[in-house]
Amino acid sequence: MNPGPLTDLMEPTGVPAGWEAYGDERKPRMGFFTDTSVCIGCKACEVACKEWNLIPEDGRVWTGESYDNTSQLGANSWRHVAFVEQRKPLYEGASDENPLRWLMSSDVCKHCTHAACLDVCPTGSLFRTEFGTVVVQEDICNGCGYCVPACPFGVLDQRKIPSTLNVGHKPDLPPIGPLERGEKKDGRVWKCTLCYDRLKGGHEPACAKACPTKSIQFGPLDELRERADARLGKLAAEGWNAAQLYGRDPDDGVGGFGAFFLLLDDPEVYGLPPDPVVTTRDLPEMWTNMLAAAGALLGGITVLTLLGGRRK
Amino acid sequence: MPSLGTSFGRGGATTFQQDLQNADCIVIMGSNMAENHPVGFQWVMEARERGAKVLHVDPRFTRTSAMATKHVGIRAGSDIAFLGGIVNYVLQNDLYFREYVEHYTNAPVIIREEFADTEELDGLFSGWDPEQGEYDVQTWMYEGMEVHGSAGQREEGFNATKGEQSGHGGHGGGLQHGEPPAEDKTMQHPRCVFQLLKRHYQRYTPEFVAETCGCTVEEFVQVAETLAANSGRDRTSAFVYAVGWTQHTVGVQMIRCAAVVQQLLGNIGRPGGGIMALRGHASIQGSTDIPTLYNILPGYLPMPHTETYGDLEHYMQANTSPTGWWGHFRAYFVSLMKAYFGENASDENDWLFESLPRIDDDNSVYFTVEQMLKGKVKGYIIAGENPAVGHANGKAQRLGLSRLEWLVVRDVVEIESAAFWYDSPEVESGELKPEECATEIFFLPAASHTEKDGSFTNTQRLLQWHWQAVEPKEDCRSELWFYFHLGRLIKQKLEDSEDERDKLVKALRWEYPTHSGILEPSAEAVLQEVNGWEIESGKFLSGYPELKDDGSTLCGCWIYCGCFEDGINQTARKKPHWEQDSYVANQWAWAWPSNRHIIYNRASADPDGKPWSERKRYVWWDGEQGKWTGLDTPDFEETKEPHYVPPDGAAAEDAIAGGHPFIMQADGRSWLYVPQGLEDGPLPTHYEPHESPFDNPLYSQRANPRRQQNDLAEDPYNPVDGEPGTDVYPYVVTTYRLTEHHTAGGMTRSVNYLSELQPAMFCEVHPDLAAEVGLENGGWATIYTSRSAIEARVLVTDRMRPLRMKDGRTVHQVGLPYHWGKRGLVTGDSANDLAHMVLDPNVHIQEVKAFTCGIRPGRRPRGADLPRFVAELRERAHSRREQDPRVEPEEVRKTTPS
Amino acid sequence: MTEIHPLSEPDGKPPGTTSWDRSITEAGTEMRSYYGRPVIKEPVWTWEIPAYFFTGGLAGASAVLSTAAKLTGHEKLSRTSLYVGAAADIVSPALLVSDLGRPERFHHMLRVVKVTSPMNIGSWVLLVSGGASSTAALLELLGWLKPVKLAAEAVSTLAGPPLATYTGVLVADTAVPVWHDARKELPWIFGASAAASAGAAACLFLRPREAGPARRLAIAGVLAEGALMQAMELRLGTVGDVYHKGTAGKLSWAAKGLSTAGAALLLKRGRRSRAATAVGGALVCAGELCLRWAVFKAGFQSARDPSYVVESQRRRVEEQGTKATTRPEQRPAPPSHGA
Amino acid sequence: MPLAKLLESWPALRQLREGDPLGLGKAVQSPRSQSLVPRIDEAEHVVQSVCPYCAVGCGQLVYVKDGEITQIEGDPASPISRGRLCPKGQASKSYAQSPIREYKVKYRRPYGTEWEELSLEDAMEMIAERIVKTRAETWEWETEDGNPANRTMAIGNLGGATLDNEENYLIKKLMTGLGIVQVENQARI
Repeated sequence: MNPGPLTDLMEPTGVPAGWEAYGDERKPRMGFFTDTSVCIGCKACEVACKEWNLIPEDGRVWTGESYDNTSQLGANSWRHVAFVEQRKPLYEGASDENPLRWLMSSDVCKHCTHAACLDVCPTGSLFRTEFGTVVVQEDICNGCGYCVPACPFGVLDQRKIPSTLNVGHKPDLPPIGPLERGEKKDGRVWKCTLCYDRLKGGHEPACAKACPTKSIQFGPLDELRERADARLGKLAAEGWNAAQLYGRDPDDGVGGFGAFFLLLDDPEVYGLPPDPVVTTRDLPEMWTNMLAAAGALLGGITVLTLLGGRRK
Repeated sequence: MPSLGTSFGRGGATTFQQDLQNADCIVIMGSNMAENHPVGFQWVMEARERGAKVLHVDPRFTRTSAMATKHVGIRAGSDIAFLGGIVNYVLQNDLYFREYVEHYTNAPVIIREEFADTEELDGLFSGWDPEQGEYDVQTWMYEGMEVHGSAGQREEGFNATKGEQSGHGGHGGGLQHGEPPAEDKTMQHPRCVFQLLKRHYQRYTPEFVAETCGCTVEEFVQVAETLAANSGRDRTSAFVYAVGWTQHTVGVQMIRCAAVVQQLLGNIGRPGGGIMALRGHASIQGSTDIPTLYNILPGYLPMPHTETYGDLEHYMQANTSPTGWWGHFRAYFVSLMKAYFGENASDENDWLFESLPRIDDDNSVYFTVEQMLKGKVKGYIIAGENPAVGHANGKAQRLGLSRLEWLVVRDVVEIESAAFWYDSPEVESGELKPEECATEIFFLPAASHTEKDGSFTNTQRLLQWHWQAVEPKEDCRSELWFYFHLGRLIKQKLEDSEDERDKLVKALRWEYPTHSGILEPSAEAVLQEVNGWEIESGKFLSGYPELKDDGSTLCGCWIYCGCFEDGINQTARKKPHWEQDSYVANQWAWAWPSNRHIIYNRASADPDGKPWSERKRYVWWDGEQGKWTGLDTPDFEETKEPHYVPPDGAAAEDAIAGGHPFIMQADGRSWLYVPQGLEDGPLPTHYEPHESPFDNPLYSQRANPRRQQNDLAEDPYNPVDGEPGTDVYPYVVTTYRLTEHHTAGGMTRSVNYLSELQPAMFCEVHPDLAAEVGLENGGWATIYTSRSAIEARVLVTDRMRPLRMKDGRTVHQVGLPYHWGKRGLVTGDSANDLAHMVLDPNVHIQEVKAFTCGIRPGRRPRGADLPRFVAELRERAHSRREQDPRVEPEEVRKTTPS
Repeated sequence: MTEIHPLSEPDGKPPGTTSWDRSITEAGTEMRSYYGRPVIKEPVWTWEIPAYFFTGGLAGASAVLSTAAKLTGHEKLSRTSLYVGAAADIVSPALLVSDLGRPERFHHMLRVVKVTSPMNIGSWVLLVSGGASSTAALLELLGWLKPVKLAAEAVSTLAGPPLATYTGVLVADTAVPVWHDARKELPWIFGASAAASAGAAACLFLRPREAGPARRLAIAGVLAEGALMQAMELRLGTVGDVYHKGTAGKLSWAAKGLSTAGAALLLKRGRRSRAATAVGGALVCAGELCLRWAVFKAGFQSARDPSYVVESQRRRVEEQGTKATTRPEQRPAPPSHGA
Repeated sequence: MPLAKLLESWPALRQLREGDPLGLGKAVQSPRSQSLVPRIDEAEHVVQSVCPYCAVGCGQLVYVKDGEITQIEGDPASPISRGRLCPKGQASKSYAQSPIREYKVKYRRPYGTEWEELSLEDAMEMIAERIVKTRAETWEWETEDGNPANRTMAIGNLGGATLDNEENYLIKKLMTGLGIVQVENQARI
């Protein structure tokens, strides 16, 4: 096999593999900058996403985890607003007897520069679009589920309920529950498409459009990165506590996010990995290692058989 | 909104949401804007990004607090103490905007000698009548103000403007010319309003605020300082409030107190200033302008009153102010009668005034529920509202409905108010049995906003037209269709009736063009009638100054006159904001009055008509052109010079001087002190909520003496501070809304995507309270009052801060969203089942933002155990109605004359 | 006083104290997490996958054994392994297809050739080796077209070892700590396990005197795999804890027990007793099945507990300074727009 | 499909032909993905509307196809909302198409234990009758103490805050004509 193309997976080039192939059809790389310092936790993004993409309801479980009843990204929630209550002041050194801040952050697929889900997909259902985003093709996905554990952010998941469940005007449908007998689960894997269809039509993604405070900003990635740097500088000047950009730089483990964030605390506080790495970065090494093992197996068996000598 | 009406002249927000971006400081109080008005909140965020300070003063730490530069936690219901504290701080430290106060407010006006303040009468103002339990406002008047004619008429004149009527300015101002008789420009006279204010609030020190509200002295001072530092010539601050203020027995006075603060700081009528009243419903402003309220006619014209108005002339005299725009009251009224009755209303028959129905002091919705419970109401029509969940004391509401003869419910889904007879807590407990409920019920499916044309008036007085997108399916119909055809059918039935009783309904103009297969009446035709036209020529009117009192014009709502100017639907103007010259965007839809966005905007210029500062220029006098100009439509006669002095005998608007921006007021000024129009006092005073674990630190008069209580067995009250059994209901409870749901839930618990976001009724408590009573996060709690008990999931959170009160007492507050009921995709107990029906005297709004409760772990008792459980606790608490009635301080006073 | 109903458990949520004190993880370690929720998703794979790990390994190794045996004149053994391998090769795709969320779309696996996707490459390998070995077995059975049969055997012999070992890469090429961090050992472990199972499986059908190479293979495989497992756990450190916890713990214990017992039996009595050979073979097969299952389950447990993900990454941040975050001091602050 | 064409469209070959050797992009794009068109571009007409929830007054664009709403989103032209919506406003399509929305008149007779069907026409007729009858039975020309009343206190009307101005106008006009004074709405609450 040709290790050539593999090695460039390891290079933090910041250029998404598979994107150049579009040649002149290639569009500027689009993405999200989610600025959590202005997120009011209204969840408009979650609803806008579901309305546009006709995603089935994700169940009605009250969690007791602040105002978050969505809990995590998954096949039926492509935006998830996290709510974190902390006994910390919003501004550094603010003199407050009992400091308190309420962090809110709208999580989404990161559309990684080096996307594990995309790499491991065996069918080519997951692909890199002309906008540099990563999309699951629902007409191709056969639900093998490989991308699910491959994603370092736990974004993708298999839809275990029927696709149509509680979508739109369907009075006969039951609320989310265990599958009825004979009811067929969708079985495919779903995630944020960065509204691929809307982008093709020249519209901004539904969540970004809805966001009341423009905590979710959509645009060409380079532009967003500049904006983010300026924003971080401003917050630093205003003394915001632990403000930091997450996934902004092309030299991180996934070559930078297509959808990156401004957080007000470390990533793990929001349920995000502090140092995500695209698993396929180590694939060439793994392949070589495997070939060695295979050789050893071949040799080993032969040797062991020979030990007994030829039988007449 | 009488609070804003009496203070400034009009019952609406003084500014518009986009203008919040120009504020240097925004005080959000009595509102959780980020959660309940998220998209409007973008303008607060814009301001914050420009460096404005955002202060959130609220019992809870909400999503708004999370965005604020500072949150100050106060005890629910203690807002006047806090605001009064600011007034005092501003006055004591000379932080007020002297020039503005002197010229634009009634601070210099001298009040009658007979007036006595609460500071003198231990919590009562002069004129308290213990027998009636109400005030005679005579002594509150301006010095030397001529009282309308004889004693007989005096009564007519002066009790005239009440509730929403006064919500639109003190009508019968009683001034015979534009200037108050007695003034002291130096504001030194001991009886001038300025000095009265000083004395009234002198005890509202930072320390008093801290121990009454439960915040720290530092927090309070920081708020006062920041606010004052960001007000004046070159800076402006805005106040934002919502039902966190209105839903109190002193709701109107809370807003009034903010109005006082804003007047002293010179923030009214200026960019980045004002008081932004946030209304909760798409057209709740519209439904008071064109009221579905008992006590007013369109445009805040008072309904005729059983006791007050003998005939048209009395009615006119009582409501026509000789000065200011209420000088044209007759024109407004006559034009409305022409719109209602056409040629049937004429000068000869006094425009049918004699035949109009008369109201009593209170025929409000809670009065009606009382009457239902007493079996006096037979028929009821509910259109797009859900009292069974949304109104205080849900049990009383539902039982009330169950005693009707017939009920019509119009909604998009089958709400609790339609299903109470087979699915309600009362059915569950056996107090209500379907086979014993006589109510005949018609449920009619309604059309949604996408299925009809029409206009909403939003929170900033902006009329916005929405076009129909699709046809309503099957039996779904608009309210326009329902009421039009209902009227048509009724008129048909009464066609041949000779009965005097039917004269008025037969006289109604009821011709509207209809379209489409279902005969939907044309909403635009109705809007045209609202705008009005000249009967002779049929020419559409361009504004209320064109209205005539001789019956030659027709207008369905004078303040909306101009919304169909030139026969063009002005409310349907949709010119994109990026194509408009300023952020005011006055070519988008149409704002009343006369497309003015910041009202009283003449105050954005100094007495000479020059902007107070370049930074805050908005509307100013253009010497060359000899007219007022600026970013917005001037809220002033365009060519009236800044130094215009009314000649003697000048009337109506001509009697208002060029230096007085508040053109609806009889004296053209904003009112720091309200001589008339309010039921419970000319100045806001701190009273405890009806139910409170605390006594009034200022007076032996504990709560608002004028608050409306009732004698219903279904509405018992919890004991209050100092009474036996207070310990049964030791906690303060406050109710509220969440971003994910809408009021009683009919419009959101029916939507999957919203139901899953907030799927269950829950209560918010602090870890200390949780430890105190043994509540666990994620578990269940039972919350109870004398009215009822409900269960809710427990959310333990630091956001419900316990507050340190006077003499070191700690008060815990329980937070309850009130969206849930028994119907819909997600169900739960209703917080309003716990609330009582004690009301604000001016607007008859219930106090659900602050009352008392008990809480314990576990789910509530089921079935018949529930009422038993509630009754047992009530007995233990010696609560009213079971034991001797509580003796209220004001009742004591009845026997001992003050 | 009326009794209030006792506190009832909310849906699957342990009643905590306050919501944010709830970051104690399954691992019992104190760390910051989002309400103790997983950072990455557990695999959605079901029982078919570990079963396939076993059959695939069996098929691959058996093909080699068959050829090697033929070359050394162990005709009976050769034929047995040929049939065993073919059988395993035929079961394998069935297992894989039935695990798919959309089985009818199984052929999409062959839409592309993706070197970045072990599952895709694996599909091609399985196609080749399965096709070859089953062809060979069929022709053997019918005694037709000898040259074609030989060619087919050759192909399956070459495809066998990759088939037996790529599954190690398959699981290692994920974000699951206990899998990804074991990428060095897993292909070897799976290879050894495959060898052991191939030998053991053959033992089931052979008399002691025909089973020599198979027996040796089984014993050697078990020994090798045991050593490799040790090496892996040693290198995994705390991440490897899952092999001593929950289901994975039980399974890996069973795997060791069964395969060791089987190997011992083959070693001591295998030369003489037919029964011992069969029983020993069965025990080893069972052991290998358990081993695959243990690795499979370990992945789930490792993914479920955020501490494994976060702590290993935090350690990396401290040690290697790699990270995904940027603090203000790391960027030139532009002119502040005023506080 | 002839074999040649089939091979033509086989991504495995396109990988080589289309310069996407890893098969991560263009080569594996399905025909559906290539020809994707956003729903809103297929709408027959778009209507400018206003959000029915709170009083902020956000602009909405309602997209319609085959007489059904296919999407509702913010109207960028609005100076108030600038095209943004909150979760409620964003869900107003789901509200208009709620799974539990009622489309038929329901009637419950006195002491009835369940809903019955009723035609809209009959319902309107019956309601009109009830109003006329109750009004006639309970009319008061005067209050107890002899003041003019011209009204009935036995009928009330509740609602208005979510209704259009035009609807409220007809309600107040009709009720005043009928002498029904107990007309109230959410503004009171």
